[in-house]
Amino acid sequence: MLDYVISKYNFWIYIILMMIGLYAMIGKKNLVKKLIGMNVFQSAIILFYVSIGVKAGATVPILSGHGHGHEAIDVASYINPLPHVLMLTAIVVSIATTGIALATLILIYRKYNTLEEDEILKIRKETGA
Amino acid sequence: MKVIALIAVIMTGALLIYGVEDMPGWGDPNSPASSYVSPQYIQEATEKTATPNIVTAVLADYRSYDTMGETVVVFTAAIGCILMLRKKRNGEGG
Amino acid sequence: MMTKQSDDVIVKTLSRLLIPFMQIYALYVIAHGHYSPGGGFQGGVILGASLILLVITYGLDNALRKMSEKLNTILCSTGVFIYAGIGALCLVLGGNFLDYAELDPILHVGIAQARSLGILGVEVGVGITVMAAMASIFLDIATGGLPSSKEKNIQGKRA
Amino acid sequence: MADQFAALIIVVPLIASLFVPVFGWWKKKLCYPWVVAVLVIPLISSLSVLNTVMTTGKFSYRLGGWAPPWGIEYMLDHLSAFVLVIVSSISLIVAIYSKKSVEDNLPEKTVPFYTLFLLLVTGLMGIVITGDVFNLFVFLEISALSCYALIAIGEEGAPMATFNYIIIGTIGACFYLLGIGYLYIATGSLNMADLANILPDLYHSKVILVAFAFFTVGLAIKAGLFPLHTWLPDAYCTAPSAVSALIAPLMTKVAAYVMIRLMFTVFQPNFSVNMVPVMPILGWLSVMAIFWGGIKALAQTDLKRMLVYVVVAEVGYIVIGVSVANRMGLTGAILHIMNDAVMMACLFLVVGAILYKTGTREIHQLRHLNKKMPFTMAAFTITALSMCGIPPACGFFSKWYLILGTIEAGQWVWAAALLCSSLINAVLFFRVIECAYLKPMEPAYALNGGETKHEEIQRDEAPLTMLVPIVIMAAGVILLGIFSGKIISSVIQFAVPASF
Amino acid sequence: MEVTILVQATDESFEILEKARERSRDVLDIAARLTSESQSVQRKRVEAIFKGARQTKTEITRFAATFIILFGSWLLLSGHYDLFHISIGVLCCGLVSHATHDLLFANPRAGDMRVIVKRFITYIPWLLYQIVLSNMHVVRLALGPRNLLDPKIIQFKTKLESDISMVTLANSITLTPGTITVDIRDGVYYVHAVSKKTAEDLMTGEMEDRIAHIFMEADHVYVQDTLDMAPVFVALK
Amino acid sequence: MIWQLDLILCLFIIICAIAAINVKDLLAAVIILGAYSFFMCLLWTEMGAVDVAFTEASVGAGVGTVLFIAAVSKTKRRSKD
Amino acid sequence: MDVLYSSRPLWAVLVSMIAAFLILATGEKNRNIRESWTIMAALAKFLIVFSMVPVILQGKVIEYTIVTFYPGLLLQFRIDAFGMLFGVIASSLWIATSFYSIGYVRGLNEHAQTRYFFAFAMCLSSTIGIAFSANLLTFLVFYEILTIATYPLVIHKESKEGIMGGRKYLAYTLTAGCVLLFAIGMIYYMTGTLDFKAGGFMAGSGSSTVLIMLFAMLIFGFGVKAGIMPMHEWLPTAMVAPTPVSALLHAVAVVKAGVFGCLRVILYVFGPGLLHDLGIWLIMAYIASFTIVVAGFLALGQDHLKRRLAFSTINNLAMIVLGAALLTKSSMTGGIIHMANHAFMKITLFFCAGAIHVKMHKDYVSQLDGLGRQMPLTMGAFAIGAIGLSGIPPMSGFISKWFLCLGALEANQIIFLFVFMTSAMLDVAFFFPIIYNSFFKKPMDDVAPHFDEAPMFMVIPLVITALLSIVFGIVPDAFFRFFSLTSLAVQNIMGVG
Repeated sequence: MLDYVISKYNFWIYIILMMIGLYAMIGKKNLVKKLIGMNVFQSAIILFYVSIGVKAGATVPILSGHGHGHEAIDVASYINPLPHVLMLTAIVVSIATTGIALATLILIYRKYNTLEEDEILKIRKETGA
Repeated sequence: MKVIALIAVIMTGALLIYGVEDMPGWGDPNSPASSYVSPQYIQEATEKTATPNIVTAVLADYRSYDTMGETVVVFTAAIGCILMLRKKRNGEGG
Repeated sequence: MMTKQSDDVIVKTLSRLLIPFMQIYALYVIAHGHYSPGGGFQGGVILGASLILLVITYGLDNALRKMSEKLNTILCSTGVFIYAGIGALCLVLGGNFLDYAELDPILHVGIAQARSLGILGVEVGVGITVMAAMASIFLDIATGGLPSSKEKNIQGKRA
Repeated sequence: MADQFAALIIVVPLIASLFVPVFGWWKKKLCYPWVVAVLVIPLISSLSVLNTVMTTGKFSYRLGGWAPPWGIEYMLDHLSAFVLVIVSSISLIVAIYSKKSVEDNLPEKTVPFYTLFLLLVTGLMGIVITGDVFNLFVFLEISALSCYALIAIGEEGAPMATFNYIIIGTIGACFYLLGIGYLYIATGSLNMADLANILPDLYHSKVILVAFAFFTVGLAIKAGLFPLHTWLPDAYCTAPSAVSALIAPLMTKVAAYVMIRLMFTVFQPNFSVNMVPVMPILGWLSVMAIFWGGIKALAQTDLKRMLVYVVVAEVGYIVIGVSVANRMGLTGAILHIMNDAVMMACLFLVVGAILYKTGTREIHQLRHLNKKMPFTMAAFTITALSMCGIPPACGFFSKWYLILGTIEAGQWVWAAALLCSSLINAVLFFRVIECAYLKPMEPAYALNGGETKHEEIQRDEAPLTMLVPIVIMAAGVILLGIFSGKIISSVIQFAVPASF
Repeated sequence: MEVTILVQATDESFEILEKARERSRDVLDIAARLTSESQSVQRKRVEAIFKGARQTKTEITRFAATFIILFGSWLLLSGHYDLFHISIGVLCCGLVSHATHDLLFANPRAGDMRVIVKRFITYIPWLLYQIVLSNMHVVRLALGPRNLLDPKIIQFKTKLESDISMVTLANSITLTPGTITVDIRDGVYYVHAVSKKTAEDLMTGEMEDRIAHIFMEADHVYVQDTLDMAPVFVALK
Repeated sequence: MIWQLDLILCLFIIICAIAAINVKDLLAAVIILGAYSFFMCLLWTEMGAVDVAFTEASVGAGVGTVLFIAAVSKTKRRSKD
Repeated sequence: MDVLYSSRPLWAVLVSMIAAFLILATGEKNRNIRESWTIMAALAKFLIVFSMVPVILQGKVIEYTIVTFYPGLLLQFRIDAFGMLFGVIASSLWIATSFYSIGYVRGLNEHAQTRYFFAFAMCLSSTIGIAFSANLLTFLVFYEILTIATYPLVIHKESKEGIMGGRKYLAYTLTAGCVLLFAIGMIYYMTGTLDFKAGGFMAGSGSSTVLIMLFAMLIFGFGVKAGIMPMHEWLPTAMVAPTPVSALLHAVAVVKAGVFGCLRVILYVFGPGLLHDLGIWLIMAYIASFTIVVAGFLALGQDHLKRRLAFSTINNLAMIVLGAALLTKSSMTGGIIHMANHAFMKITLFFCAGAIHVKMHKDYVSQLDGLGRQMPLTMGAFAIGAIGLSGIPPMSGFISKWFLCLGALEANQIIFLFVFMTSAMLDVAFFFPIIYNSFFKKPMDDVAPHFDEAPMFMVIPLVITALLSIVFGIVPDAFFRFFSLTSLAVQNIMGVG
């Protein structure tokens, strides 16, 4: 059992991080906190993907010798590049989302002068909007 | 809200942990992810694209359509921020 | 606020000295994405960061003189256009979309090299877009999209 | 050359969107004609793709010329070509419509608005056309981001609605991403067709099960299925009219499309239906969606808000069609994707036109609208009838297949929900129609004398750029109903998985 | 004969120099006060940087200098020395130096680069030595009796003018253990010193003088330059 | 792969994540988020994903943090939870 | 059976739909042109429909497929004798109604006349569609169109009662539509076909419980429009509509469509044999009888003329259903022929009520004293219609009642004979006072009665329909060949069943 837990510890880490992020996204009332949670959440997923790519005993997927070598390339000695590629995209998406969300945040602050969800809801109820 | 969050989190977490059980071990070179599509990238990418950095080769050639999408995402975010926030700055508008 | 000129000599001077090196490093990252970690996106972010640094230290107005918002927006779309344009060029040359091998008839360097060049061109496009986009997003968020004078008025009213 | 049309579908609006800022720099007024002109090309391309698919069967388009599991490909079969045509035609119509609405509400923001409009269209079409699960995620995000920004510039309360949308939408997208990750770790592939080949051997793996669960939840969030719909009403309601006319018909439908795609193409129906208990859950959730949406809609006095809740209910329809998992039900679901897109587009266009002309959306303030805006109201009425399932408008036919599906599956309650929903819709829409056409406020009609007193009400119809799209959509509602047989026999029956 | 004339001339010039030095010291004092007193002067100078209100000649030299420095760093980074990469490097450096030549060499008073670089290099060992010294001092403080610790913020007015020299000073102070530059405001340094000795060391102004020497600034420029020139004249004599 | 380093990094990451969502001062939370990103990118480097790490360093720890700070400085710094 | 493929059914349906849109396009300004569309369409439609009668009488059917969705699932027209009968009734009466409507709306200077004529034309279009439907799906499609097309007519006055009536109407009919949709879906699922077949096609396709439930659903669905008793509530409320609308509702299109649907279900979907086996025919018959008797008594209590007529309609429709439910040859003949006869007589009555309303602004039975001398033609026609409905020879009502009674005897259910008898007595009881009062009582206000008829546009149609109901009493096969069509239909059904 312990072996099992230890052998996959990176997955546990990512699950814990994801849960922290998800909890912040749903449970926190402050909007900035929600966004922080969102970032944690997304990077946890990225961690998961990166973990997929790991190959024991392999090195970074950059071939030395300018790639003109005609000798057979040992696949086992290079880490799986595909998850990295995907995650580059995912990181970009996450920063773009954050940017849009922060812009929305400023619009919200301009309107309600607060960033606490419950206060905003109260204001909205009062104004009937 | 907090309770709902907690429930959602615990449910998701349980599901994730449930799924982990059948996953290949960490760093296993024979896992499907490492043995199905990616070996060919490692073997032929450098030769076919003259790019030793396989990540770059895959990013900008094999899956360049993805990367174009990614660029468009960034572009979208920029235009989105302009749309949401920007007012005319003295005589100069985006 | 973040878009006013900094009063701190140290920050200002250091950033003044740092920015050119940041930029050259960013360009290096873009150009050497083939051989080392990095590429258009990372380089673009660093370039964008250098612009952001400029805004933070020297103030919005000074920075805008260097890179107007209009130019910024247009650069942003230019980057994507370079990318999609290279793809469309392949389409025009008779191949599939983004099939850089089709660029060979123009470049005369062999298919692998053509692909390599295609990658480079694409990375440059990504870099430009990301740079302009990062700067633009930062500007919009940091100023709230308003001219600095107006922003001050609004802040005054709040208080 | 014909298959290069597939590339044009994405490339043209994308490149066109890049030129919008340039035009804005030069001359603002050029944006609108440019957008409209450009959106014609994807429509033509997707029609040609549909034609190719119909004549020669499904084909794929390799991007970058790389073979599928390594490169990305477009997957063009009956289903995607069909949805593509829907997306491109509705976006064209809404683009035509948007002129006055944008000039009126967002005069300063024309340029970024149209840029994002085109990007949103690009994103939606990219979702539909792609044959790669990760690529789908990227385009999902393009559409989502542009959608967030477009919604946020709406009326009072829009930013908060957008923020909620961003948070929940991101959770949805991330769940989808997580699903991809789980699939990838188990199979090593990202290509849909390839996955479909590999997966059957792995159906007993827990990883696949979890992946499926995350896909379902993520897409249910994106589609606004019942307990996960909370972002939807506020966001759609507060968005500017041209925007809600685009997203209300398309966003949820495209998510539903992805759901169908994943459940029946990537996973085999055999797995989705028999090996996981997801179908009944989805079905019951959609039943709740239908009732909840209907009841909430009944409680609204604001026309647009009412429609927004109807959207929630309509998502339930499609998902019911998916979850009965038989030929009839799925035919109904796919047909309803089209019908509902057309109907919702028409309704939201009408609401936008009413708002533009009268400045109100309150139902009880719509009196005499039949005199003021006869064509608009006629379009509204036709679509409303369609929503209630009155033939020959298209709503009837999709409902018919959905009910056949539920009957075949032996799900009586679901069938009852569908039937009740059309009754609820009838109440909803006839309430509006009564307000608009009749004069219920006036004292009881004297039995002995004809009414002679006529208030002279000037006709004050919406401008032509709004009216034409509305009329086209209303005509579409009828025509699609009349020709639904043709559509089913030539397209949809091939889009339904063969194993049904 | 000619030599005597030369010597006389030198003597005269020394006198003139002496006078000029005294006069210029007054003038520079006033100028420095003005500079430091008004923030607007500072701001104007920065604005001048961006307005690019300078002659073309300096523009070109500045561009060239930036280009060379940047290209040097490019070559250091790159590691690929084929024609293709070099030409890309040239292109990139050209672009960046076009965009930023007014940043790297912003100070209009910057003196001869060669001299500055040479002096800066000689400054570094001294600084290292100082760092070692004060390190030992701090170690003694840390291990020794507590009463030696006397943390306080001291402030002094600097005679340095250019921002680059001020920053160098500030960083040198910070690098030296026991002292940290908190802020520079209107030409006044606010430095946190950990003990009396470190404060006193700082107040001697040696470091400041040396830095002024490097950047050929303040009155120190003239004094030191004259002193530097003297051996030449003597030799000539 | 040095498991001690891994462990320490993971520990730091989790601590940072928890701290980031619990600190009441938003500016501090944002900075902690930056630190979180930074540790994350260290972890990734250590896993061999240099490109991803590089990107995360420039994006998550760099521009992302700056954007957050900009937004926080535009709005309220205190949070109730 | 010979099948003739022809697009004529489609044109018969389309002609009034096209007219409807022409009416809408012409608008309020050019009244004469607008109304000429109505009349032209009515005539054209009648001609098209009537031109097909000889073919049908030869025992052929005419078929036209609009569209096929899946095998067994298609929109199709197929005209058999039964459908033809209904088609002829509806299209012939539309001519009368259109003339009458023109007189009526002009006489009252009604508002929204364009909408009125538009909806009218749509109604007729869908009614013909219903008549010619080849299967349940097509039937349902046109049935729903009819529901909606009738709504603007019901609420025409836009008064509070009108709108309430409209709501009630929609609530009943749309619910019914939903139930139908479900039931039809079930049938498709169980049998894979929806085509009407003389004698039914449901036999053996499911357990008896399911079949009974389906039958109940279908009868509920169509019974709502047919006004079968627990579902009749909307019909009297809808009486606020203008009289020609009531005439159309009650005599021609809507309720007849309901009854037609019931008959289709009984005779062509389930079939006499199956119903007999299941034993629900008796229940059906009892329900119908209940409706007949209760509606009769309720009619007695109504002072409002049109409401009284409405209950009379409920009464008579139930009689038709009862005829079919008895499942004997004679009763079926009686039921089917009563559709035609009742249509002509009831439309006469409504026309009369309308004429009285237009001319005298009187709506209540108690106000009609002495009216016979003022409006002899109208009241004469009314008398003919009333006598006919009571089943007194030589009016056409006698023939249908005769067959119905025969059918009750054939079925060995004497109780239904009594039901028919009671019904006849009740008819007499609620119609004769009107006739008596109008002709033999002095008017309430002592104005000397003088000849003062309604406009000719209204009088001529009602006289014609009155005359026709006499003619059909004497020569049941006159003009429209109703009797031949009926016996052909019954032959088809019984021949198989």
